[in-house]
Amino acid sequence: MAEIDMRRRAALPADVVKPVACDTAGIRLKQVPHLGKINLRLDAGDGTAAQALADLGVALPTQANTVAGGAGSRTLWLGPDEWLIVTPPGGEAALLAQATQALAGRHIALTDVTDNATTIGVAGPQAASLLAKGCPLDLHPAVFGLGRVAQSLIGSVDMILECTPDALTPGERAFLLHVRRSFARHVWDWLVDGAREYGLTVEG
Amino acid sequence: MMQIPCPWCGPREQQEFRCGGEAHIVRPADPAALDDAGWADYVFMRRNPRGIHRDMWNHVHGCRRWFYLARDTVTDQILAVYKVGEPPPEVDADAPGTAEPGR
Amino acid sequence: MPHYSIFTLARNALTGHDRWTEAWRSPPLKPHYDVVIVGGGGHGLATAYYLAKEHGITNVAVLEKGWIGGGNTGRNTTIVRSNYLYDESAGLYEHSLKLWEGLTRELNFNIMFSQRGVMNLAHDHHEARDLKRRVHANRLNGVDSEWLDRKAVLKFCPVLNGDPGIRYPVYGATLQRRAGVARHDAVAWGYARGADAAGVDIIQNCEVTGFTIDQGRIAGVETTRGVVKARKVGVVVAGHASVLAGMAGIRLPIETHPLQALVSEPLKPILHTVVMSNAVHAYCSQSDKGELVIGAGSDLYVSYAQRGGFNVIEETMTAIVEMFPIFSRVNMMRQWAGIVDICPDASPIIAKMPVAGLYFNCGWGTGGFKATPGSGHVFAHTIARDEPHPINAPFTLERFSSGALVAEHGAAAVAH
Amino acid sequence: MSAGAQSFRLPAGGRIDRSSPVGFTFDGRAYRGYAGDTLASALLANGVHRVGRSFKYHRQRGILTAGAEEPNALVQVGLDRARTDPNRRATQVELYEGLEAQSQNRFPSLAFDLSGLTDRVSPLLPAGFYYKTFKWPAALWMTYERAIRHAAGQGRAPGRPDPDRYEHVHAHCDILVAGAGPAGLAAALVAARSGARVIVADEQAEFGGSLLSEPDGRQVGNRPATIWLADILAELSTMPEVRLLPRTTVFGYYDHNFLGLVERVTDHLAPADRPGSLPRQRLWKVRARRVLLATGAVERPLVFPDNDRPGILLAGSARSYLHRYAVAVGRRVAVLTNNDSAYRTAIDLADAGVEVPAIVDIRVDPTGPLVDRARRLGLTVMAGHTVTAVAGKGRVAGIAVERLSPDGRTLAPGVHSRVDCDGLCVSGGWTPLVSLFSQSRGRLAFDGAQAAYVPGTSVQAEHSAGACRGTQGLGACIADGHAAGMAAVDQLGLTVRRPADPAVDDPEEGPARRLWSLPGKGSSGRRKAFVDYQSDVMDKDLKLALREGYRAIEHVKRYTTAGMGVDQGKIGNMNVLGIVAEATGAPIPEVGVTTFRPPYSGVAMGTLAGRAPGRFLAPVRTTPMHDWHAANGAVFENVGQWKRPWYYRRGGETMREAVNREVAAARASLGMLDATTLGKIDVRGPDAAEFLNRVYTNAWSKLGVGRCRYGLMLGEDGMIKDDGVTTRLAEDHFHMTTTTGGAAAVLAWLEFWLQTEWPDLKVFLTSVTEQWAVISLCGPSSRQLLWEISDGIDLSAEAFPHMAMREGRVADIPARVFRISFTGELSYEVNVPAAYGAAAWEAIWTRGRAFDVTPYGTEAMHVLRAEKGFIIVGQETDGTVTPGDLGMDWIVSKQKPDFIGRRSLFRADTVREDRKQLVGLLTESPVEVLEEGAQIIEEEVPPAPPVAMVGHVTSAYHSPNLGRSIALALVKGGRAREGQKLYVSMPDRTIPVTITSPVFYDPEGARQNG
Ligand SMILES: Cc1cc2nc3c(=O)[nH]c(=O)nc-3n(C[C@H](O)[C@H](O)[C@H](O)COP(=O)(O)OP(=O)(O)OC[C@H]3O[C@@H](n4cnc5c(N)ncnc54)[C@H](O)[C@@H]3O)c2cc1C
Ligand SMILES: NC(=O)c1ccc[n+]([C@@H]2O[C@H](COP(=O)([O-])OP(=O)(O)OC[C@H]3O[C@@H](n4cnc5c(N)ncnc54)[C@H](O)[C@@H]3O)[C@@H](O)[C@H]2O)c1
Ligand SMILES: Cc1cc2nc3c(=O)[nH]c(=O)nc-3n(C[C@H](O)[C@H](O)[C@H](O)COP(=O)(O)O)c2cc1C
Ligand SMILES: [Zn+2]
Repeated sequence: MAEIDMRRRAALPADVVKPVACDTAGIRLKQVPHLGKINLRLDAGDGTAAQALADLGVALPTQANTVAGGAGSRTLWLGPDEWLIVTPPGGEAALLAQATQALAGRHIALTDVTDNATTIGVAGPQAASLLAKGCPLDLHPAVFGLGRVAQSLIGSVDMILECTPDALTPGERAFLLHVRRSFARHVWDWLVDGAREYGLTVEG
Repeated sequence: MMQIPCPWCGPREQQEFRCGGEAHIVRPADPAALDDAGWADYVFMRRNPRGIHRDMWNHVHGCRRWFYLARDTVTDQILAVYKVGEPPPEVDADAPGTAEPGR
Repeated sequence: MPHYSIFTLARNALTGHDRWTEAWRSPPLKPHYDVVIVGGGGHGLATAYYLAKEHGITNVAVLEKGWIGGGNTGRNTTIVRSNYLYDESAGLYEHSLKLWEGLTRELNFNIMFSQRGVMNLAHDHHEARDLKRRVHANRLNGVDSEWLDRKAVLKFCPVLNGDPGIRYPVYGATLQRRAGVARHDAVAWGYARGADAAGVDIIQNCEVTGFTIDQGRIAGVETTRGVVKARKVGVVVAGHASVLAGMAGIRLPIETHPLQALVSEPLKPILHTVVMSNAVHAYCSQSDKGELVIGAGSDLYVSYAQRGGFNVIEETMTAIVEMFPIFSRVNMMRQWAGIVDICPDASPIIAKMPVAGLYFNCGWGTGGFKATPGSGHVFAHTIARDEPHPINAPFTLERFSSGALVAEHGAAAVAH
Repeated sequence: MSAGAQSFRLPAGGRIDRSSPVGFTFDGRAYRGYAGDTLASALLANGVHRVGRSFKYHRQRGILTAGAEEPNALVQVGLDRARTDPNRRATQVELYEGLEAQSQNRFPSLAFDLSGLTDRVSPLLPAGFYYKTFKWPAALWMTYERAIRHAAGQGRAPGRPDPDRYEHVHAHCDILVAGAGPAGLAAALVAARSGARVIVADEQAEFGGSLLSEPDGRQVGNRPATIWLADILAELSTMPEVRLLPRTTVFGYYDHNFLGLVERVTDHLAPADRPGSLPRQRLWKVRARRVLLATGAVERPLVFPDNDRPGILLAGSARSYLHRYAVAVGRRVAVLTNNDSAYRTAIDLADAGVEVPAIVDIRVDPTGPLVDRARRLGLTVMAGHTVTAVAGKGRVAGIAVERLSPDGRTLAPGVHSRVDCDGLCVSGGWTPLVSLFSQSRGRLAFDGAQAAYVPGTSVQAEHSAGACRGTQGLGACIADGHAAGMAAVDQLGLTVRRPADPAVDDPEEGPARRLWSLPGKGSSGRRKAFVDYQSDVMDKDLKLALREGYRAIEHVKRYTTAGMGVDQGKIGNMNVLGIVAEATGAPIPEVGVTTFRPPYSGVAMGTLAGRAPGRFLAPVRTTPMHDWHAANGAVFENVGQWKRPWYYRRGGETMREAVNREVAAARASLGMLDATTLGKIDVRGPDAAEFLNRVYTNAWSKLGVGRCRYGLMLGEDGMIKDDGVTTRLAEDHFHMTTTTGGAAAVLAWLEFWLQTEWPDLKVFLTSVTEQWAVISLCGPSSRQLLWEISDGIDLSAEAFPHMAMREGRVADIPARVFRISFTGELSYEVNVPAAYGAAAWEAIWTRGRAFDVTPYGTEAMHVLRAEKGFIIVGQETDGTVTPGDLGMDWIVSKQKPDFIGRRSLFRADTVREDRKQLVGLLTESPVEVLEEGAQIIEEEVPPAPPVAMVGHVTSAYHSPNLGRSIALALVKGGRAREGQKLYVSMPDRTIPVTITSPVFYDPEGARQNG
């Protein structure tokens, strides 16, 4: 993993993401700052492009609202010709360069959007209930289970919602909300406020 | 409030979409050749039917794709959904439409 | 027609109110009229009234597909004002407002026009700039209008949220004191009664299904109750304008959208003026019966369903609770929708059509109730003389070709 | 009777918890009830019937029902100024310790109400009286109106903002069951066993519906009804896919099976026991694949003189009070009915030891098992009789009973008997609750036998079951629930075994007699027989409306206001239809029905608003440098949802002083502005330049790589939509900027053109608005500063000219630097990845101190650009302005055959010479700053209105650089008027102004190009 330049600041400052502990918390919130993000636009029918990306370890999900890939980078389906490649922090630059080269000559757009959005993690037994307060998606596990992603709303704010395994409780779901940077504070405050009835842990 | 079947993402709540008005209004190939009235017909005049309307919708808070609906403006039942470039399907106003939301 | 007054009311009380006669007749449909008015909303009925009263044309029928006043006239939030930006609109709405001021007595029917003032809120200096532009224009056009600063606004309407720390705090407002609200149904009934007394036939449950056009000239209308001949036909059907225009082969720049409104349960008097806000997007007054009458937004898709989406209600309630936090625990009692005919420039069309003898009055969108008397008055003139009154001359269909729009989006932004 | 006596409470039975006594007050008096009571049942237990005054005539009113349909017993609950709820139905308010309730619409007290006089003059106040009077003198109308308003209305709005919290939640399910009576529960059981995702909602505290009002002996199958109920609830509550929502009203059935539910989470708890973490109420926004309506039926009153007296209750409700709450509604209770169901009440009352002096049955010859049972109990059945008068204004003291003529329209001659009683139970039959069905757009069918509307053809994916479908009898309702559940499950493609329908003993009921309005004695003027209690509408009002030509049922409703009260006609509407039909001689179905609309019953506006008002009204968007601004004196302004520094206040400066300082500094040495909020779109693809050609008015093909160009976008109507600078990053790659407010709309609009009109163009758009933080450096020292802190950029004027872009490092951060200027100064916009925004800003700030760097806000930016005559979209433009109007013909390509909006520029009106054009204005006095929005006229002394206006002021500032005020304006034929004198009209004076060029400062552009 590349070093993160200390001058880079997370969208949510430390005085907002103050650690809070609660033994019976229904909700665990955290900020996941600086995830690398590359927006990819590409004709979905271009199989050779998919192969070229696969050679770089980038999987390209073609099924709507799914995520492919894993530890290195994962790719979120955003639309029929649009994906979001998410890398560990600092991983975006190298991948962007490689991918640009691998896809050279094609009509594509690879855009570094690492700083365009930040990511908020929502976990805990009441995570789906909390999201349901502002998200119109059906979050039932049979509908929105592991490996699912959707672009939707949280309150009045756009988000990309990803379902991931809960790091603490094996077998449970957790969620990642990718929201645009300028909205992060609003969404965070909204989540904290909405978590009141469930009890809240904030992971620093 | 409608539930709109995005042809890419599946059925989603209406809040995620924005309506773009009447579909299939073709931009004149040579606007300069039109008189003022002909141009106004393109810019301003609308069918605005009571009955089956084909309108454009954008999944603004989702996949950002534009697509088309055939919708009965009397009942707001959605009779067909299709993508840009697909031929507009024939629809029947008496079809059951979207009485039952999908998942 | 029985005269209405406290004396006739008292006299009738003695006989158990058994002797009142009908406010308007239900005559049989005649095969021929000089003028047929399609649409028995406020505008259509007012048109018929003024045709008879001002132009001596009494062989007139108003054809209404349902019951009179059942369209937007019966569904609106009844705000009446004339503080529009452009000269053309100010002329039209002020003409109307002057008629409102004498209407109860003119019609001998209390339309309960309550000049309690209408405030348009500004929440920052950008909004203030646009609103002040309107105030200045109003003054020069002879329309009463004033600017209130924040303090004056909160004094005039103390139940408003005066917290300076909120997202969109009150910055100032325009106030038109002569503006207010009226009893919507009474307007339709009062005009119907007046028109009927002058000889106009009001025919309900009679839907116009087509026009008879003879060599480019109107000859009559087809209806669900048979064909009716007429040399002139005036169409005032609001949300259905495009449908009727289509029957005559005319295309209009109009889209029909649901516009919703709601009322709360009745409260003792608490809100004494009309408050509108663009930024927070809602408007509110209190009816004489005590309900808060609240205007919601319009849905952005074409619909004739008279329903609209629940999300609009949610947004409106958010706005109302933000502006009036003390109304939070008050119950909504009923919500409904009308379907409004929206023109691209938020101004109406009151004009001759390409078919001789055919006249359309439409495009009032979210704000035509206030125009009812003025619109009927100038439309009657247009029909009687076959030429527009100077006041409605700018409101042609041709303006969409020439580009001479009357862009009142700013003055009409929140529905009203 | 002493407070706390509960002297009408039966010694045993009921579902109340006698071990939990609860104290409460009504109109200041203390009473006691039990947990499990409603306010209504507790008041009745204490013998209190009179609880309110009616809307129009201020008549004393009591408790009529036991549920949501209650039209009379509206009370104000909670006396706290902030937490007080108007118009709450006492029948639905659950009792809690310390509850304070008050009667409404009376002054000074419930017993003595000054407005009670209106009842005496009621002959003067028939339906619609106000249309006929208050017309003279016109000037007094507003005074009359005030009096009308004060007499009307009911409860009082709180005096202070609502401190409570409301939540919204989205929910999705396979089957939503509305109503948990026997039918709903039977259906829910089937649905749940199929594995479907089920939500069951009932507005009451306890599930069970009418079963809760059945006597102890009631059996379902081989079990007591209570056990049957408990078993089902036990099974449902263990199923993971089933959500049970008590205290939850399904209030609205909208399109595509979307339903609104309101859950009352803490209302039933004493204020001290309400957990602060919980919302007061929760709005459930449910999307259901199938909906199962099992909302039951409500009883109808009969329309007879004085039918609104306190002490008169609906028969079924009296039975609820008896069995569910163990309350007798009187000691001597008579019954008036047109059907058999009220006999149950008579029988059960008698069984409970209440005296039942008479069952007045308007039917001539009632027969059947229930009638027989009553007779066997020795109850007097007065067949063919009716009640013609009720004694006792505050509480029934007796009734006058007379024989009906054979046709029931008049009274038969004969003796009139008086029956002493302190209560009267009435039944006019049952009305299925079809509100939700009808809201769903389903078409109603008229059931002649029950004289009621029942669900006919469904339109949405919905089923009705039980009493709301007109099904009678408990056993039949349960079977109906099973059947509807099976049908719903089947439609979902699931399977389940149908439970056996339990055997239930439902005595057969004979036919009812329909007399919509019962005759009385005396003059019709004094007779008061109410149809709609809530709106104080009498049968004679309906007839008056018909007589006056208000014949359409919608006219009858609006003229009389029948059905327009808080209960929305639940109680009265069917009687209205019957009376209108009878009066007009038309069959009921021809009369039609008025439209059912949401909500089924009132929903607090705060619940509908949820958490959105206040803090979460609209997102506050901030830039990465926001905290620095806040710490350094910034005063913010709203620009769209963004907060932008408006100006930075130093020490005790006024805004004017601060702005002057910032403006001067930006031209004297160095200013820095946070320009992050501008919209930014990455445009990529081989057809990118062609795309820009089509959406901008000017030409883009020849723009060199690394060069920037200003562009205007028009709508198809030819009017300016947005503007911004776009830069060519590579042959096929552009970086576009938009206005802050227009960012999202422009992107959506561009996507629209690409996707629907020009899908053949190979262009991809990606929003990068927030990827970049932007710091605008402005002033003669900006180059020097950049030179000091940047790497890899040749800043010389030749290598890096105006309208060019270079990449390099600034403060050792990767950056794109655009040499563009919105101020007319030498100026650079430094773009760095947003995470570096704060670091870059701070670095520039630190290094800039040597150049006396001054952060400036949007106000200074506006002054600077106005000095240069640069426009702001939305300030100089308002959707009616073309490029030509702004004197910007230079940006409209003459070569390109087409671009969006081009054709509109050649219309008759857009080519007029006298259109409003952008000009500058100078006042005579240099210190006079014009008011933005002020109108411009030609006369120094304005004539009487209407005064011709030739233009208006769009921008006006004090310009410290020019040492005077400046203004921009749109003036008719303005360009040809340069040098002319015009007048700005203010309320109290006119201000002479001279028309000038809109460019006040450095017209040659030497400073920005240098
Ligand atoms: C929720 C809402 C709030 C509003 N608030 C305000 C406000 O506060 N202030 C304001 O000034 N305006 C307001 N308006 C707008 C205002 O209601 C309308 O502009 C105005 O009432 C239109 O009157 P009308 O007579 O033209 O139309 P309508 O009253 O709609 O009358 C048209 C009539 O034509 C009939 N018709 C249609 N087709 C046919 C046919 N084929 N044959 C025969 N008859 C036909 C219809 O049945 C209808 O009765 C509001 C509108 C709504 C819906
Ligand atoms: N003639 C009579 O005596 C008579 C008449 C009608 C019904 N009944 C009896 O009543 C029973 C009917 O059973 P059922 O299950 O059909 O009805 P029910 O009245 O037992 O249950 C309906 C339930 O729906 C709830 N409800 C109504 N509207 C609601 C809404 N909008 N949101 C949430 N909850 C709502 C009510 O609170 C109630 O609990 C049968 O036993 C029947 O015999 C008897
Ligand atoms: C100004 C105004 C006030 C209203 N007040 C009430 C009211 O007090 N009670 C009520 O039930 N409906 C009220 N309504 C709504 C009507 O009942 C009805 O919903 C509306 O006219 C639309 O008709 P529809 O719902 O029958 O389609 C009011 C409507 C308007 C326009
Ligand atoms: Zn989509």
